[in-house]
Order: sequence, then structure tokens, then C-alpha cells
Amino acid sequence: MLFEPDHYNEEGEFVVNMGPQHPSTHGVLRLKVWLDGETIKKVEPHLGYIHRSIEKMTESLSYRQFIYVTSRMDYLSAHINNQVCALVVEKALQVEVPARAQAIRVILAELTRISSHLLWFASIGLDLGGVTPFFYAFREREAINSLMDENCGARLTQNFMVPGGIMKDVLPNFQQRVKEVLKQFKDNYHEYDEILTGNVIFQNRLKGVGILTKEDAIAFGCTGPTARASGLNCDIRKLYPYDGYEKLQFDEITSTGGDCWARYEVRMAEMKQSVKIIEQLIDNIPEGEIVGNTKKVIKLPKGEFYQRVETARGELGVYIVSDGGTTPYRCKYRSPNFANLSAIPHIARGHKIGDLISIMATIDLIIPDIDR
Amino acid sequence: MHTWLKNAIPNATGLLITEMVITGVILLVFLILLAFFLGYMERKVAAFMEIRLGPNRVGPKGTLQIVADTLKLLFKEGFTPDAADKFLFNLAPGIIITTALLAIAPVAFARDFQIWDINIGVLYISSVSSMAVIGILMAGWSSSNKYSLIGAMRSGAQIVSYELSIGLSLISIVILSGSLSLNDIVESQANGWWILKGHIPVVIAFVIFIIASTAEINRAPFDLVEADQELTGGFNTEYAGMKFAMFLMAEYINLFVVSAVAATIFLGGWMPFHLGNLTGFNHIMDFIPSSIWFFGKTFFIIFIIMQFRWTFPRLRIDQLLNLEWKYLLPISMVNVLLATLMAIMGWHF
Amino acid sequence: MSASTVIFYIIASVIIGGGILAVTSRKIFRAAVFLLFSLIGIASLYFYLNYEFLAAVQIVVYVGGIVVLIIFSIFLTHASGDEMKKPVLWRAVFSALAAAFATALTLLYINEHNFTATANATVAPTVKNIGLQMLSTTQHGYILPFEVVSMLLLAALIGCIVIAIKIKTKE
Amino acid sequence: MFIKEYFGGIFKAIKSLLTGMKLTGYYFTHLNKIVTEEYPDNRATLKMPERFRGEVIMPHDENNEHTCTGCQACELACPNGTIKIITKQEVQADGKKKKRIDAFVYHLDMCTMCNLCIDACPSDAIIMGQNFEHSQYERKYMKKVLNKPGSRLKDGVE
Repeated sequence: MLFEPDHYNEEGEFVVNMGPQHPSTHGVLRLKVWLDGETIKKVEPHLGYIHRSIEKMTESLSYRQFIYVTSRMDYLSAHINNQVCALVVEKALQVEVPARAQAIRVILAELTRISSHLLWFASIGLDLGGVTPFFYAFREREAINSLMDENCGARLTQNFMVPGGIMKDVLPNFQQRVKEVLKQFKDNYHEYDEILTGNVIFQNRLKGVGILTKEDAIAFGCTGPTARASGLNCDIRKLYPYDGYEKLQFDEITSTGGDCWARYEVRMAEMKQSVKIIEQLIDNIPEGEIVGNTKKVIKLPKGEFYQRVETARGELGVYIVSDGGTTPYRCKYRSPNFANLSAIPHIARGHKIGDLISIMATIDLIIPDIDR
Repeated sequence: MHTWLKNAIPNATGLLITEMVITGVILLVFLILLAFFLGYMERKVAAFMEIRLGPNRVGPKGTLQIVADTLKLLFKEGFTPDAADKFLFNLAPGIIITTALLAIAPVAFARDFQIWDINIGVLYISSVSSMAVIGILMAGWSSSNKYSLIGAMRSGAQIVSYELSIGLSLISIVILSGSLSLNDIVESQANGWWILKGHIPVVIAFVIFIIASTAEINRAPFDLVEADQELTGGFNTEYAGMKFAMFLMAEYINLFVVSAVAATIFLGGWMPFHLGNLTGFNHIMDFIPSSIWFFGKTFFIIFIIMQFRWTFPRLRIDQLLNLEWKYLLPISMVNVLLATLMAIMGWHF
Repeated sequence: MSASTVIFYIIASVIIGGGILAVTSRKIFRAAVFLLFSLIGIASLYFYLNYEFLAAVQIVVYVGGIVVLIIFSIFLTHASGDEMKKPVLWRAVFSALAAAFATALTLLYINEHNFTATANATVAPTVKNIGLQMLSTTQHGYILPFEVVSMLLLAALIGCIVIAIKIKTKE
Repeated sequence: MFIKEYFGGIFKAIKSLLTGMKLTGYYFTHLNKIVTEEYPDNRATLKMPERFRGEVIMPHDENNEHTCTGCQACELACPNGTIKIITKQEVQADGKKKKRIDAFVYHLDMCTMCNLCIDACPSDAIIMGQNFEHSQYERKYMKKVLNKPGSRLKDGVE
């Protein structure tokens, strides 16, 4: 025997690497897990397996170009990522975005949110061992993706934003298609409840697992549904409205549980809120221009600019330092997943291996967004 | 057939060996075909439940897909990890498949068609199936992989504890029918299957048996031993090629065995469906061959177990043990008492 | 040599071979597996003698219960993969002597005992029979051994728990 | 009280499990609801939407003429350096030398389909094609020259 297996470290702990290739890490996240039997003693996330230095790349891209790299960060919220970049440029240039462009942006952003949450719903079922919910959720997601495909030109990385508005006007049948998609979603929503939400095994897997208190959520900088499930009001759409969210009626879903079940319920309810937002807008998309008054070559004034949006996973901030040129001097993204990931070692301690899977599934990590 | 062979081969040794070889070949061919069919069935069932089409490329309606898969597995490298205990690593699939094959012996496939009419059939099956855990423990330990080891540890806890409820739920029927022989149990259902005789303990025992045997053969939602999302495949993480295929085959044979046992004990085996005194109806039912009855019932239970897999998420290890020790075991203990009372007092619901 | 004799010798060699390998193997896990083979061999010997009930019980108790417990407790010790040290020579010699002595003793007794074939018909192991025998308090009843065995198993269970439990030292 | 809770829990659990099995059973028996598309078989009917961004193509008319002037606006607009335009001097009929494209090199493997080159093009010489089957065995096949051999600039386009 060339290699004597060394299952235990010096202190008699069982150290297991989960990832970078592991079926439940949704990507190349590596979690080093110290185990005592089945119980987790310590978790240590290791990053950097998919680092593409997007922030550094941005420094050599013009303000029209840098938007589209961000599609590759949180690829499930690609549209919203693009939106924050467009917004920061608009904020710096103080360009007025036409109302039509704003409405379409919001509709597409909320569709992106639904589609992202649907993928999360699909994968949480998959992570906990039930394969079937995956296909039910993907059926609806497919409808949203086809809609994106028709209007934006791509299914996942829509690349539909330009500084000052949107790239093209939507197709004439856009309203009707969105209504169809929403109807399909609402008709099939009860199936999710039947196959997963109501299931006693599923509930027991999530309830009381991975409790993140409100204080911890603030301390770790968690945002999005993860923090809202701990009772933190952190919806950027409410706190710092952009693109006309202030005119829309919707609820910020919060829960006080803080456990995996609360996170699950918050996300499920958020999908319904997104439907509500789209329904308010879809019949009153204003007519008019789709791109505001921007020059062909954009130069930002000297200074620092920050803009944040609410992606499907939390607060995405972009911070740009401009020296007055055509490219940013420095660019920094405050990505939601990085902060949310930092909470995992804390809340996973003392749970079982299976619970780590449910915690990761409900926090809904997108690894490229962590590494960037 | 025995008498015919006896005439053909006068030598006792020759007779024994010939009989053994014939039975073995027939059984192996049957079980390989069965595993093929169950593999295909599982894919189709899963696909239809997941609003998919399932395999439909190889052969008509995809029926040969599983043959293609087998060929693929055959040509894959039978990889043995360097750090593995090679002797045990290669032995484990054999042990698992042998125990799966052994358990099929006393099952009556049709009227008077049985490989081994052992008079303690129920006890034999439960004893042989308890050996399966050894193979899993061996596979998990000898792979020298941490995930496999955790999987093996889980299997030890899981299978040993679920065996109790299986045994107790079988015992309640043994008490009611008064015999350990599978043939006698089938005969005792001539006037109605146990599950339809209206005995409440039997229904409870049936439900417990289905749940516990799903756990015993490591199928979802009790597939903690494999648990791809947690343990990347558990005890069979390191296996590839034909060795992995043997695990897969053993799983399907086990699935068939537990379903066949459930069908025999609770649903009357090859016994046709009879309704009270309706002679005409009963006659029509008798006209259907007994093997069709047996396989019909068996595949009904197989389908239910497959539906479990494609509907439910997986349990957590402590929940799994809670389910056994807090729910199934106490209920089945009370159930056995109830059955005993019924048998003694001659009650009939 | 008839077929049944061949089968008997095959079974016997499995039992003896398994036993010898179990004591000589220097890997504890392998030793447990060889012990398993030996026990399965004994069970098949019972099957060979048409003594099915005992055979099934042998498998349930020893293979399904005891060996699994042994393997499980091997898992719980951390050094399950290590090779054990070679035994000291005088210990090996002593063990061999002890084994030989026990064999001789057993053979002696077997030789002395005059085996007679019973003319009685074999008792069918129906549930009723088994139950009556197990719980009968008459001369050939098994109530006492039954209870003693159950006590033994309980003790084994408790012992396993005691071994497996980790004493938490206060820091 | 405990007994009631215990059995109530069991009852609820079984009910919730049966609800799920009812749903899967429903789909098992309703095969007309299957949503799978049999992809390579439905190539004939599969039509990507008009706006789908599959690759950059350069349309040529029946006279093998395109409208690319070689102004390199797309090359500048591209974030990834996907496009490389190689120009040459061509002698016109009136004897004047004009800049014309020799090769419009397009590296498909670097393209992110962001549509910026199309937006930047002043003469609409390039558009997005709907082809999405790009897989190749070797990387060199991903480098494409968009202008067809022997093609020339359409008259009147400057």
C-alpha cells in the first residue's frame, strides 16, 4: 500500500473536503468540514476556484462594455447585475432614464428574480434528494427563459441594458407573452406546495436548522432573502428605490424564524410579490423613448459613485472611482453571496452533514458571484 | 422436472450438480433480465413523473437503453483505488449480489413453482437479507474514502435498526397464519388476501413493511448510504465499471425480492383474487395464470417503491433513526400484540 | 465419495479456513470478515443437516448481529486500517498449544460419546412448536437458556454503548 | 394529549406524503403533459427567435457584396477583442486607391454575444445570426472569416 489512508487528523477529527467538485456545492466552492461522527464541528470555506478578476478587467473596459461582464457574476440575476452597472453610469452622468425603459427594466428584472428563485426551488429539491421538483420548476423557468430569448436575445445572460435605457424596444407581443408566463406560473404554483412545501420530510429537514439571528445577519453583512428571513428589513427596492420601484405596491417579505424554513418561505413568497409587481406594470408600460440622452463615448466625471440594487440573492453594490476617463479607475462589486457565504461556518456548527446541504441550499450561493 | 432428470442421470452426484447448474443458470438469466427490465422501468417511471420522455433512443421506445448502459459499464475500467484494501474492495460487490440472489430462493413465482421450498421461508429471507449490510460495510470501509466510510457507518445504523420493524411486521402475519413457510402463508390466503381480510394489524404491518424495506434496500427517501448530494455516492463512490454495475444490479434484485416478499405475504403471492361466494367471478380469476398474479402484485409494489423515490426528498440520519425507533418500532410492537390477540381470540374485523 | 460428502468437505474447509485466517490475519477488519465466513460456513452446515431453523437463527444472530456489531465497533476505533504488530513468538506458541488442547479435548469427548441415530420423526419447526419449546418450563424446555441468552445480548449491547461512548473531559 | 399529538403527527405526515404522490401519480398518468423537446430530431421545426444572438454574421447579397467598409468601429466596441479587421488597399475603377477589408476575422470562442459590435456598426454590415450549434473539435475552427472569398463592398456604401 503506497498511501496509508489518514482519515483523522491529530486531534482525532474527521476532516472532509466538500468540493470543489461535489454534487451539492453548485459550483466550485470548497468547504473544509471538520466532523465528529456526523456532526459538524467546523466549516471553512475556501475560495478562488473560479476567480476571473472581473473587477480588474473592468478597469480596462469602457463604460458601455463593462456592463456585460457582470452577467457572468451572478449568472442567475444577470439582468439585475447589468442594471446596477447601467444605473451607476446614469447616476454619474445624471441621465434621465425614459419611463418606458424603466418599466421594461423592472418587468424583466422581476422575471429574472422569479426565474432565479425557481432555479433555487429546483435545486433545493435536488439537494435534499428529491429530483422531481426540479423538473416542475424548470418547466416554468423555461417559459421565462423563452420570453427573455425572444425579447433580449439570450436566455440567461440577457445583456439588454445600455447606459440610459435598454438596448432594443420589446416586441409587440411582449405584454401578452408576459401574461401567459405569469398565468402558467400562477396555475402551477400549487404543485410546488404539494410536492415540496407541504411534504413532512422536507419540512423536517429545514425547520430549526441553521438559525441565523438578526444580530448575526447584520454582523455578517447578510442581505437579501437570507437576511430578511432573520427579520432584517434590507430590501433595497424599498430602502433605496431605483428605476421607479418607489411607485409600485409590493410587500417586503420578512420572517422572524431565521432558520432554513424561514429562508424557504421568504423566497417562495417573494416570487408571488414579483408577480404582483409585474402585474402592476404590464398593462401600463408608458410609450416613448427607450434610451436616454447618452453620448456614444461615455466619460464619467471625476469622482466616486456607488449604486446598489436588490438581486435575487441580496444587495449588489457597484463602486466606481472615475478619473474622468473612458474607463473606470477602480471598480469594486459588493456581491451578496460573498457576505452570505461568510455566515455558513457560523450557522452550520453543531448540525449534521445533511443540514449543511440544506443550509447551503437555502442560502442559495452562486459561486462565480463569490469569487468574481 | 426433478423426476425427468432423475431418469436421465442415474448418478446421484451428477443429478445434484446438473440440477444446481440448471437452476443457477435459469435464475441468473432471469435475474439479469429482471435487473435490465427494472432499470428500464425505473427510468421510464421517473421520466413520466418528471414530465419527461425518458430513454427513447436505443431500440424501440428505448428498451435497449439499459443494454447500452451495461455495455458501457463493461468497457469501463474496473478501477481499484491505490489505497484500498484490494481483497475486500473486490469481494464486496460479490457479497452484496450473492446475498441478493440468496434471498430469492424460497419465493414462489407461481403455483408449485419454487426454487427451494424451505419450511422456515420467512425467517430465512429475513436472515439472508440481514447479510447485505456486511457487503456495504466492506465496500465502504475498504474503499479508503472518507465519504464511503461515512456511508458505511450510516448503513450499519440504518439497516440493523430497520431490520427490527421488518421482522416484527412479518411476524404479525406469521402469527395469524401460524406458519413460517411461504407456501403455507400463500395457502392461508386462499379465501382472501391478508390485506383484504379486514385485519387492521395486517394493514399496519403492510405499511410498515413497505417503509422499512425501502429503507433496508437503501432506496430514496432512505438512501442515506448513497446520498449523492451529501456523500457523493456513499459506499460506492470509488466503484466503477462492472463492480459498480453489480451494486446497481443488487439494488434492483433486492427491490424485486422485497416486493415479491410483500406480495407473497400480504397480497397472497400467486393466489388469484377471489371474492366471497361469486363462483363465476372466482373462476374467471382462476383462469388468469398464477404467475401473472404474482408478477402483477410484485410490480405493483415495485412501482410504489419507485414512486417513493421520485416524489420524496431524503431524510436526515437522525430523522431516519427517529422514524424507526420512535414510530415504526413501537407501532409494530403494539401491532404484533394486537395480531397475537386476534389470533388467540379468533377475532375478525 | 458421494456428492453430499463433497459438499460437507467444502463447507468444513470454509469453516476451518475462515477460522484460521481470522486469527492469523493482521488487519482487524479482515479478521472480522474471515470470522464472518466461518460463521456463514457453520450456518450452511446446519442447512446441510436440514436443520434450517437453527441455520437461519445462526445467520440472524451471528452474521446479522454480532459480526455487524464487531465491524461497527472496529469503525469506531480510529486505527482500523493499520496492520497489527506481529505477535510475540511465545504468545503464538501458547495460543497454538491452547487451540490444540481444546481440539484434543473436544475430539476426545466426541469419540467417547456414542452417537445413535434417532428413530423419532423430525419435529416440524412450525411457529407453534417453536413457541412452545422456547417458553416451556418442563425438563426439555428452553426458557432458561432463552432468557440467559437474552441477558447476554443485553450485556453485549450495553458493552458496545460503553465502548462507543466518548467521555467528555472538562476543559 | 401526547398520544393525540403522536398519532396526529403520523396522520398529517402520511397525508402530506400522499399529496406529493398524488401529484407524481397525476403526471405519470397524464403523458400528454410531457414538456420534453426532442432536440436533434426537431431541428427542422426548431426556430430560434428573431433576436436570438447566436453568432456574428455578415450578410452578403446575391452579387456577393457586403456593406462592411472596414471602419473598425466594431473592433473598438468589442469588450473582448473578438473582432479583428484586416484591411488592404484596393485600386478602384477610377484609379483611386481605397481602403477595403481583406478579412473580417471573428473569434467565436471569445464572443460573449453582447451585441455591442452590431450597435456600433454604422453601415449595418454585421448582424447576429440565429445558429447556436457551434461546437467544434478544435479551437482553430472557432476562428472565422466573415467576408466570403471574392466578396466586395456594395456600391454606394462609404
